[in-house]
Amino acid sequence: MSYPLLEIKDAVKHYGGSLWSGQRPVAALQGCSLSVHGTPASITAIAGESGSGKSTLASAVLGFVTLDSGQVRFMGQDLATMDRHLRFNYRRQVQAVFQDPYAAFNPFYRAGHLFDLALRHFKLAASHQEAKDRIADALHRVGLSTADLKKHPHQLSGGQRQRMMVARACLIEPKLIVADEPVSMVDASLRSMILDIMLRLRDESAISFLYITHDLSTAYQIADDIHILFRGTVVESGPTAEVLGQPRHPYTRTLIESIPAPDPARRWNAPLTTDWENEHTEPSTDCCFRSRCPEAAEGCPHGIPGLSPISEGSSHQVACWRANTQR
Amino acid sequence: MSTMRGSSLAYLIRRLAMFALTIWLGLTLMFLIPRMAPGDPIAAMVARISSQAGRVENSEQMIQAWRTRFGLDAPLYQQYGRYLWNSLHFDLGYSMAYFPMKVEDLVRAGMPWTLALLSIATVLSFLVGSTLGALMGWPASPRALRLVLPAALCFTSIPPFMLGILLIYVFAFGLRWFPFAGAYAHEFPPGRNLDFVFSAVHHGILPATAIVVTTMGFWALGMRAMMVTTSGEDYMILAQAKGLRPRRLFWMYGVRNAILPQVTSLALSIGGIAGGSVLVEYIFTYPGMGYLLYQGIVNNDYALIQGMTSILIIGVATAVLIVDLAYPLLDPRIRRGDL
Amino acid sequence: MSVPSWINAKLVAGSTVILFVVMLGLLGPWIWDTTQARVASCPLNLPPYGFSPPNLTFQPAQLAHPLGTESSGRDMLAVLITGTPNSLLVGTIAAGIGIVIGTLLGLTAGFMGGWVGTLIRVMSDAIITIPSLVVLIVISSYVREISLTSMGLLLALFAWPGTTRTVYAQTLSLRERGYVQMARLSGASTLSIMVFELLPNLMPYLAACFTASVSGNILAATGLEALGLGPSRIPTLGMAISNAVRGAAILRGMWWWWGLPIAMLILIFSGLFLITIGLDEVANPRLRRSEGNAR
Amino acid sequence: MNTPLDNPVLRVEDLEVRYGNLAVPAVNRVNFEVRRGEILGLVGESGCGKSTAAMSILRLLHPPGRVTHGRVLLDGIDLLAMGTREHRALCWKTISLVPQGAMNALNPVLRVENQIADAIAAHEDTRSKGPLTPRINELLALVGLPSRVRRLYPHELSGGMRQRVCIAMAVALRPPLVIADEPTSALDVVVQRVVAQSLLDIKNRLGNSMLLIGHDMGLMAQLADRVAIMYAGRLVEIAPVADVFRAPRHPYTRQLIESTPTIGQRRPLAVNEGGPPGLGTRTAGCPFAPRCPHAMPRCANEPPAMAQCGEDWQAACHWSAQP
Repeated sequence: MSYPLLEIKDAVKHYGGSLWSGQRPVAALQGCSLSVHGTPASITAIAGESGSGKSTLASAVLGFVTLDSGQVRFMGQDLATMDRHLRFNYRRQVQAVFQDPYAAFNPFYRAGHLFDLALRHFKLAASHQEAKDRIADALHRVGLSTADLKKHPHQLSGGQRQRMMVARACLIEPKLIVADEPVSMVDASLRSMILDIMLRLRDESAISFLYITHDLSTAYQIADDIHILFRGTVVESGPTAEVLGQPRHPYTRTLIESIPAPDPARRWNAPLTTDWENEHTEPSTDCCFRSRCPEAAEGCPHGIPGLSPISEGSSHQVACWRANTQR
Repeated sequence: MSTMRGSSLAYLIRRLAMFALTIWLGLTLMFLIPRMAPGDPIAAMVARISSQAGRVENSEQMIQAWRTRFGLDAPLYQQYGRYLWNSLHFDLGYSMAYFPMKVEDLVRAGMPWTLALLSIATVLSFLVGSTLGALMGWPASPRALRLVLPAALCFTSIPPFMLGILLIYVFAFGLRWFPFAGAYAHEFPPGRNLDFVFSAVHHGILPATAIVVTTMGFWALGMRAMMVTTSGEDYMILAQAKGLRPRRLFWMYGVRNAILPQVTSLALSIGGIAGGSVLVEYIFTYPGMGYLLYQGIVNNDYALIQGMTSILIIGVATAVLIVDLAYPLLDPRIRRGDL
Repeated sequence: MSVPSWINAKLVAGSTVILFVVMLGLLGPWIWDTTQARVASCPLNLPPYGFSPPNLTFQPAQLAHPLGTESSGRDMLAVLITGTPNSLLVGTIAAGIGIVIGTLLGLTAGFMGGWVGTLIRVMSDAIITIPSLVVLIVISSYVREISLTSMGLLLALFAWPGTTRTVYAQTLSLRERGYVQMARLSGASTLSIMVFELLPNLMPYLAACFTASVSGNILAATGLEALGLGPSRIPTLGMAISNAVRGAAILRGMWWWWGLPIAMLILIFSGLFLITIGLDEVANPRLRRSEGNAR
Repeated sequence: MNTPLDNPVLRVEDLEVRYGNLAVPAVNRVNFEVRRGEILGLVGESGCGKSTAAMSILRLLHPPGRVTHGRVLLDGIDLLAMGTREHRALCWKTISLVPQGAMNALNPVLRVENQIADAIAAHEDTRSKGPLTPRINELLALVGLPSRVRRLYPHELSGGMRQRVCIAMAVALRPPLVIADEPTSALDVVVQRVVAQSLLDIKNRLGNSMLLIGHDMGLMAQLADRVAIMYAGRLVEIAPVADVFRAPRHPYTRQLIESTPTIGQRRPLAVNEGGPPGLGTRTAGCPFAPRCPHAMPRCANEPPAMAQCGEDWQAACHWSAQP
């Protein structure tokens, strides 16, 4: 039996909640499931607004937070049950690129420190020369030169820093890179470049990506599959072109309609009527989107709708009571 | 928003827990450390008192009282329990040097002086220092002001009691403007009359100055740093754009925000200020708790020492608690939110 | 931009002062007879050279005792030379131990979190508010004879919580930085992250904590000594002040007796204070006003 | 007779701003105007000088930044030449600011009502606090917020609500011009739409003009009437938004539009090596030349000037100016 590269099953995570801190627990993930395919390498996008749990998901995959319940499986192996050796191996196979490329550099060291760290701990090179060659090769792939390694992080531009992060991930040659909002802090022209590098790495180096983003349009440009996250659960998922081309969930539709189209001829028409900012943190036994749903009808039954294919055998899935009755 | 009530209750519980913990820790340290030292300090102490007993009439009685108070024959945990119980009930026993006076009576005599000196000096220093610091850190302050003010801070690195010696030398010994010692002139005993009040203020000015001048700079520095930070915040830029009057900008947008960490800092440093004032009272022979403590040390009056310090620890913890409980009044994020 | 950014006028001035004081302690015994710091080794009550006696009961100044002598026949210059390094030593011992313990606890609390973290944090917060000098007075009044080292150890008991607080707060903010996560992704262990990623960035804060702590501990030690609770056989600056106060030096106009040790201490405190605020400015670049922020 | 064209609300003339003693200005001789009732979008990448220009107009530039040349005329009055006191009395009544959608644009220790009241009280004689409450309620209603928001503290509001409070505050005195500096940059896409529509709605109802600073061409297409594109401190193109999107004249504008990803068709991403020159890097010719696909020898030596290239359309490019 073959396993998907990465599989997340019923992930649940709550934060906070103690008398000492006086805070109620906040649910970040509420039974979230998805998978990323590795053969052939793919880019899987996870899209959602802030607070949807997408960053918690990234941290769970990277092992920075432990789930309250549920599993993260890498090639069939549960992350929680991995021993020291397997975990170390997992570290090598799963790398990350973060949102803020500046924070990823320790201000105390030169830019090259990040590369040295990885080489040293993962014992990636047998000799000094080999180490040099590998770094040079990784930098070359993102269009940087080894001279940049000697610079201090603040002497690099935002784009250079982010490309260096990608180069670092390449150097380790992982199977999966978790890219957590990698382009949300860089300018438009550099954004394209980094997305392009991701595509090339997928095709040329067979590296899969878990692309975490709030921006559906960049997801549309590069992702093979997409999962739309809302309040810690997946509300719609499937092939990107299909999900964003024919969205079935009202939330996905609202998201798409809210993207400002770079075309003065297609301006927003009616303003949004629902109150998008009423905060509901209490767990509910109803559809999580109910309070905001522009289409919530009297007809919607109570209870939480499960993720189900829109038609027999389709990989496009949606969690909405009305998905089958509309259109 | 639903977490509001929970968070202020949790804050209250946290602060009360810290209050209890501080007192317990302070008392425990004082109990344990002398007993952990090599040799048997209590036995040595009793011997030392016995050797001096010739001078004191009721020496036997006194030593016995001392032994009973500490229950020296009892197991350590019983001694400890009794010690905590007595301290928390202000049952401080008899003074050995001033027998048959109770330590409680001595505390009652010294407390008002210390309380008045310390609270006035601390509040004054906090307010003046913070204001100076705020002006120093405010970009719109006149340039001259910002250059002159650091000069006022050169006393910051001097300990209060050393400045006290200097002040006595200059203003009491040299210029004879103020008295050397004491809290009031003996011809005006405490009472509700102006003579006494003037005399008390006259005696209090030098010790208070010693504390205020030396601690002021600490507040000024902290406030300056916070003010610099605050003046770069987005809300400050928006407030400037709104065209607010400089005074409102300074107080309600600048100082109002910058003072918050200062209050936390005040709570943390009350203990240090109290410790420093013990020495100031000693230098000025000011008849407060600190001077009494010194008397206890000179006279080997361990009951007095123990009692005084227990009261000082509880008193400081109470002051800290008061400041902590006042903090939410200044910061709506604690009062109503979930910071 | 040729001067490194951490070089700072206050830092330089403070270091110079401290260096001078240390050199005085180190080289002093070679150029001056320090046995004169013992009781009855010199004539009594001489004013410093070049100053006239305050009244008729005093002898005129002598060149042999340029800073004068006090009522027990100690030479003030010898007292300063022998006392200064002792006072510095006590402060440094206490601060050194305090900084090590404080850093370890602060890093642990900040990085591990959990109930261990909470315990460390609560304990340090509680100890910070205890009036340490008062507790120290009690303790040292029980333990009458005390060596310089044990005094340093005793002071260290209260010297760590400040550092713990600072390190904890810094660690909390640094822990979430991308580079800590990057190091973890690079297979670094927790210990190596604390030592190689966090500690270097904490250095300016630790240095500032250290100098502030040396200063605070010298003050506490001097305070105890002034009350007559210090090591009674080893000359320190605090003991000199204590003798002066007990010898009624203020009322007798013998300003050099108390004034010189105080002046020396103020010199030390000022030096350390300058270093501390200099380091603070290095650690918090926002205090460096001139750089401004380009929007 | 005044037509909107010849009587702009704001006219920026030859504005030049420098930071410290850097050789190259952060804002380099920029000219534009904001007309009555329009939204002018000022677009560019981070560091291109758009925010610096806005801050100069508001006189909020912090040292070491300073205006070294030029005039900012509001209804013909030069704001930069005014005395501080005079300017303070005038500022929020004539130009107000909707700040970046950052967390701390509001004073954390003051209630929403007090912060709005502050703006009003600084410019109107309001002795009694009573009559202000209905007015504040009305302002909040204008941006679609319930009146209970009035009594709340900023930390009790979500990002979008905070930003709408800022909008309400900005129009409290009905100024003829509102400057919105990346008003939606920190918000989620749906909330961004709510806030953006609220800005548009306000403008339509109150008839004020707006200078919208941003980097997102999509948002500009949705909101702006005209756009001004900045690159490395210079204005490179200014024209009605429909024209710019149809046929941009400056290669940089084209690149900005093409690098804005959309849903609908996947297209090869416009990849361009290198970024804009850093602050303080002096370039003899067109600053965009190193990245420009159409760069000619002339571009490296001779900086192009803004030139009319259509009705109500200006661009600074040698290539597009060719016959």
